[in-house]
Amino acid sequence: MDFRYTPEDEAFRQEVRAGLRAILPDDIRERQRLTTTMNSDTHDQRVWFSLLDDKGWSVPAWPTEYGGPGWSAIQKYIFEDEMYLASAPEFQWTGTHMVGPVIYHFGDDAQKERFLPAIRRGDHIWCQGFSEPGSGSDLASLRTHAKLEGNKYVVNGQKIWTSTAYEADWGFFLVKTDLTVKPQAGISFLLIDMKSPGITVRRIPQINDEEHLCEVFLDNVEVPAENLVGTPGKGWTSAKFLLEHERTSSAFIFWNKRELRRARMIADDIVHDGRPLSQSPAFAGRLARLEADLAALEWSVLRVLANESHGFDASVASSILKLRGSEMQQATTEIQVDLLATRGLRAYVPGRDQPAPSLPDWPEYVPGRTAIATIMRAATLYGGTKQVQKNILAKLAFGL
Amino acid sequence: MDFRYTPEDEAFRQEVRAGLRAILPDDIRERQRLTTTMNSDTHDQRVWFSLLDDKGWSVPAWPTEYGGPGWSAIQKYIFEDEMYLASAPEFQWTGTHMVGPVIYHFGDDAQKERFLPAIRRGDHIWCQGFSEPGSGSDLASLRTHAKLEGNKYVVNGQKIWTSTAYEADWGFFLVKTDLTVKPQAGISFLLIDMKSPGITVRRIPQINDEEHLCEVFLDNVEVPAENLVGTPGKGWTSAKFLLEHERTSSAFIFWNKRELRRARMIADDIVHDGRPLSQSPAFAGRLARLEADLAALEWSVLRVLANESHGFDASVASSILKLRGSEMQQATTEIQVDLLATRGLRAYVPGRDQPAPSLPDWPEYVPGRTAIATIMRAATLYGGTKQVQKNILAKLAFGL
Amino acid sequence: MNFDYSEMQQMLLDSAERLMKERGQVEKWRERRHIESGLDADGWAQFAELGWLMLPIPEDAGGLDGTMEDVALLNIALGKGLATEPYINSVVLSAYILDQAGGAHREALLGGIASGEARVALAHAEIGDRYDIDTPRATTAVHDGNGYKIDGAKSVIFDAPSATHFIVSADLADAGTSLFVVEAGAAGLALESYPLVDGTRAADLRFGGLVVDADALLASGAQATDLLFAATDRAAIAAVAQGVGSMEACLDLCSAYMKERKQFGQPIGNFQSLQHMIVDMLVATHQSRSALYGALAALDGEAQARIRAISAAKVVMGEASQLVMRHGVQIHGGYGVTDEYAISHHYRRLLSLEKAYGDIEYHVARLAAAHIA
Amino acid sequence: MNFDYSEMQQMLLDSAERLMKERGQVEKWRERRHIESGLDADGWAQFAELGWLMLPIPEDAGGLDGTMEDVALLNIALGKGLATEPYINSVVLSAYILDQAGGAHREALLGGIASGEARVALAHAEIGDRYDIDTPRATTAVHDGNGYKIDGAKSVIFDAPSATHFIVSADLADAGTSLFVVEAGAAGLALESYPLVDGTRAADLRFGGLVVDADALLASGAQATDLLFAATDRAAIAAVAQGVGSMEACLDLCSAYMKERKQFGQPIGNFQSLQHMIVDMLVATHQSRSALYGALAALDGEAQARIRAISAAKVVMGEASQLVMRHGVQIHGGYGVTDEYAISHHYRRLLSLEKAYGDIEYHVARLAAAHIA
Repeated sequence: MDFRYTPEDEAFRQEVRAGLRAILPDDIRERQRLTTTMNSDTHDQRVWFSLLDDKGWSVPAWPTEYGGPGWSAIQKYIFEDEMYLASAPEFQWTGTHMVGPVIYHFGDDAQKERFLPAIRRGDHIWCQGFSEPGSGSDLASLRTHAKLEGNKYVVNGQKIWTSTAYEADWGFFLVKTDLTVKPQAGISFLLIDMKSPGITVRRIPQINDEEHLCEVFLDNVEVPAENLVGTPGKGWTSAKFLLEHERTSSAFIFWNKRELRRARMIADDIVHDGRPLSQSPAFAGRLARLEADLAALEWSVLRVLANESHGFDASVASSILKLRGSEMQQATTEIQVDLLATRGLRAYVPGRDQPAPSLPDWPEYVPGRTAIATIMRAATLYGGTKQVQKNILAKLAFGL
Repeated sequence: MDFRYTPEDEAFRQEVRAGLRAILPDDIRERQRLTTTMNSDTHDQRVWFSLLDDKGWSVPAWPTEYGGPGWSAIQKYIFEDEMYLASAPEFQWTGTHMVGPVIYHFGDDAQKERFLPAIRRGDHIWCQGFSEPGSGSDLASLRTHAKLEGNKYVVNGQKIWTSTAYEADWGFFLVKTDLTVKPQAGISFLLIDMKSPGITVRRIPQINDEEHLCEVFLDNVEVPAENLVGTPGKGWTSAKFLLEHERTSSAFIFWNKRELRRARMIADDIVHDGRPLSQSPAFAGRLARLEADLAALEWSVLRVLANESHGFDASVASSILKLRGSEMQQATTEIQVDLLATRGLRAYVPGRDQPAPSLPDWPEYVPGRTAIATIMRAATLYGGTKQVQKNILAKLAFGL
Repeated sequence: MNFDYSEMQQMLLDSAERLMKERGQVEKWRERRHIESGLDADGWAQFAELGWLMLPIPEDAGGLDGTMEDVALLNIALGKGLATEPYINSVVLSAYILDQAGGAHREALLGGIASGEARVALAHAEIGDRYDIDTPRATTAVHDGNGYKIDGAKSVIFDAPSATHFIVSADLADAGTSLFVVEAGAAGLALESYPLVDGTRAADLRFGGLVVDADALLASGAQATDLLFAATDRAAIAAVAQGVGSMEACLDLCSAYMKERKQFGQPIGNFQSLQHMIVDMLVATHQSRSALYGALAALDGEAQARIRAISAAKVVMGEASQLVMRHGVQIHGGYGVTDEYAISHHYRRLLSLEKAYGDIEYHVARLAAAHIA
Repeated sequence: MNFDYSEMQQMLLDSAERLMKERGQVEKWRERRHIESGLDADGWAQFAELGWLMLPIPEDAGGLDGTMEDVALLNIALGKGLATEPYINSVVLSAYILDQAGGAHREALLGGIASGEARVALAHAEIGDRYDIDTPRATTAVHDGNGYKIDGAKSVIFDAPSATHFIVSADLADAGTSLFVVEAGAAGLALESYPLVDGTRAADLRFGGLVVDADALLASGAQATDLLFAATDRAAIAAVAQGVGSMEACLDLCSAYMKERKQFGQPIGNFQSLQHMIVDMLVATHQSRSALYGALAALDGEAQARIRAISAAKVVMGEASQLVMRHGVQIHGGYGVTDEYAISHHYRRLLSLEKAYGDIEYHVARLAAAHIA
């Protein structure tokens, strides 16, 4: 047991820090620093990915044969930590963390050549088509159907909660290709060009005035059969791989650390009764507790990354990350709203051209805080609600 | 709508206050004020009941024909409030609040004459024999059996969680008198002299070093048939009546107010960093929140007492009292433990002859705080666990 | 002690429930919030017609002289129906100040409020405030001829865009904090308006050499701050009432959704975890209504008891609202975070009600301080 | 970064789990706690035999020179087995002070601790303290011939009844807080002993003209308080470790009970509400172990980071322990509040561990203050 970073780790951190500082454009960094939306600006993401790719850093988790840098788990951790510290745009996960790994793990050579470089360079923005109106936490009840006709599938159905669908180039979909077998068996994993005729995207107005979530209607959409990844009817395996492959990302540890830093910054900035709110006992106590909880979460992440071996079930540990990570996303942003008091009630239509507030008591950090905190309620909903996660944990950990 | 006490209410309060002050013996009051156990001293209870009965105040909730004073609901509320403020011994509920009302509601004249005056005077301490080892929250699965042989029942079985059984004069028991019908239908309500041959009482050592809870073993206990209250096989009705009859007592509102007063007194008394803990922000905040919660609970009690009529379901409201009341019993005593820091870890074998601590930093309020806070975990267990209560409420309030 | 509704209260409630049911539908609410001033003129006229705007106004000023109990009951209904009209600010808070302060404007303005023609917003909060009431104001008033000249700025003034008048607090040399009536269109007053998350509107105000007559002065010094405290307490009670109504609506929404929505082949209402969540919501909501009654009982009593009861109610409602709105969305799954489901609008309204007239932290601190004082 | 056990750690753990399994049975525990001094001599001899008492002692003083990671692992096992021996106070806390302070007693006392003959308890806390470390002591020491004379009192000194020696803090004129070694049987020292809820023993100490030699002085002033801070931090880490072990045991107890206990015709483990409760316990326990690792990582690092990490771990463990012990009893129903079920003993032990070496409030405040400093 040794819980310290090695000197090599520390040197790597310095190298990454300097490298990121050198290539991150100022305007992109500033937009990210002042973001008022949950997701980074899509244009910035594309630009940033190509810059990262020039350095060979855009897909840290991929095997080297597909362009990954060959870093250790701890190095990848340090890299992501530094990305957030640098205010770099966030990864568009759907490509690098979700469909990419499925393609290099289950795809054929043609699919790998066609899709992986474009993901690595940020050329393609991807969206995920899993959930349907009737099946939120219950994926086995999917109804979207892809019928093989010659060398193409004809897809009909409807997806929901498809983030970014309105500006995505490609989507990966779970579709039923076989209606004759039991629910989970007939599902396939299909890549669909979002510009295909027959696709209609409806942006869903959200609780926080964003419209990032979408409904996707598929009406006789023709998809080349070569776009099916893996074995037909085994899409469930790919989906499970994808959901379980990133064991620590659902902790949102870097995101949470950034938001707690932001909360502390806000608490330092707002002065009342002659002292910053960070020194008022109520907020100082809340911040301290959040820091303690986050320290625990960070070490829970490191335990999984470092492959702790004794009496340790990595599936249980990563389910815990998902649960606590989502709760911390809510807690670290809720305190920001509370710090702002009535100023936090101001509604901003989020977006790139957000006007700056004009009076001196509207500092740059105000816009976006409440919108992001509010949409964070979704953190305990997507990817299986918190209640479903607990059911799973009861079974996994205790056989209940 | 008028939420104020009337001048008559206020006058009644003064009358009760003066009356109690006049009759409550100093030594009994002091023992109650410094109590280190959950239940008041049994001897003090007996004495105090006879004194109260002299004044006609020992059974405020009973109809006047059985010796009740004929007070309104609000007057009864004021009376109990004053009882706690006066540090009077607590009521032995089993007699006055439980079996008494069952007897005057379901019993025959002989039973009324025999038992009610003794309860009113405090001559008889009663215990309750409902739960069994295999049926905690699930009363329908009772197994204790009473077989009618001539003019007596022969009882065999086992009860558990029978508080005070070791010093009770009488017990009221739920027993199966008919094994041929479905579970709830064959249950009868039987009064048993606790000195009957065949009864063995085992005191259960508790988490807080008390031994107040008991197991009662019944081995061919002979009980006169005349001790069965109500219709044979309809004991369930009496039990339900008993459990629902006191709609507000499970809020423990006076108890909770007393314990919050005690917490505040302790917080005022302990000085650290040059100020009483009641002024340290962390404890001041906790005390304020408890006060807010308790104010809400008190008004929830008053709403039930005053028979609020519009859009108001009294069963739902009193289930809420039970839930919140028990949580508040835990919260108001936990803060006392936290206030005491390491001093709260000292174990006292509770009892009447508790030695006073000797050093000046062991004030009289230290003994008993942790013992009582610890046994308070039972508050969300007895009378149906918190989880069972919530199941019931989901059904009652929402039909779920 | 009597918890039942009087005949008048029952009539009030019946009318409120009828109107709110019609107006409170989420589609209508979603349209209404795009009105630039934040005020639906037709709706406000209906409020006037039904007598709601004259409810707490004294009889001698053309009102109904209703009690705070009446006001609270109405506001429960308004909260249930997601009403975002400036009822609390104008009819509860400002009308109370105008009534108590007396003076030249009293009758006309109260009459205007009662008829619906006037809407008065309190412009007290300033940059750097955090629910401050008696800290000195940076906005200044100086004697100017027969009247006063006001300079300064105000921050996050609720309902300002639809207000016809403001009650402006300013520091007046030798007199301390003073309250002035200012017309919305007055020269030297500039508004920067913006929407709030709950669909209401607020504004930042700037005063640049704004001149008012001598009779615009309502109160000064201790009288002014006492009035502000008392009026804000009434507003807090009304906000608690709206919160209770909104939470009661959330219970209905969630109960219905739990019965209708199916997952894993059964209504989600069958799952014990969700049952316990809605029960926790019920308990919190019930306690909030009880705490509201406690606040009403203490309103005219001894000062420390009043402060404690009102802050207790705001704390209980604030904590309850956070639980109810969060559980409410969670029960609705993904639909809960869309603008299309009513629960998300109650979420935003409850967020706002928790923060209005003192948030949880403020009232916890005030309640704690009431023990030290 | 490496989270796996070394060979030595694995051996340590194996031996600990074997012994604790045997000793940790609730019946044995219930007997053990009636020993008047709080110390089971046979058990302590076994601790010595297995080398546990020499684990953190430096090699030159007859120890194994183990790391805090080793100590933490052992303490997890001790917590799991409900060990109430004075391990933390004597072997972790006091041994650290004796080692770092050096001086005449170092070798003998450390050797004694390692062999099991000596048990040293820190006697620092006084009337009116609340985990104070660097506030001036009311207990005084004055020069007396070649040595010192000590007068005063100490309050709630853990493990005092079984201690052979004390490290006593006292105010020494001109030198500030100073630490002295005092033998348990010394003239002028009186103990009032009592049991704690977790079955351990503590005492109040009175010093009436107690005289020690010159070489009893271990450290003074800043050196003394620095030592106290550092040693208490190590004790806090060990307490967190015991808490983690105890909570892990609670999970096992509850999981087994949920499978075995039937209500309403089925194992209570079928009920979703109880499933979610045990999952919450699991999450809290897991986070506590993670926070413990974080504290270990920061122990030898920069001062503010160390304080933050250790206080964070104590806060996370403290909060977790409250949840775990309360849920643990609740899951057990009525049996949970009896002395006969192991869960109730873990309840009391966790209560004690939360309060030892700084409770939640203390560490929240310390963590918050570390940002201001």
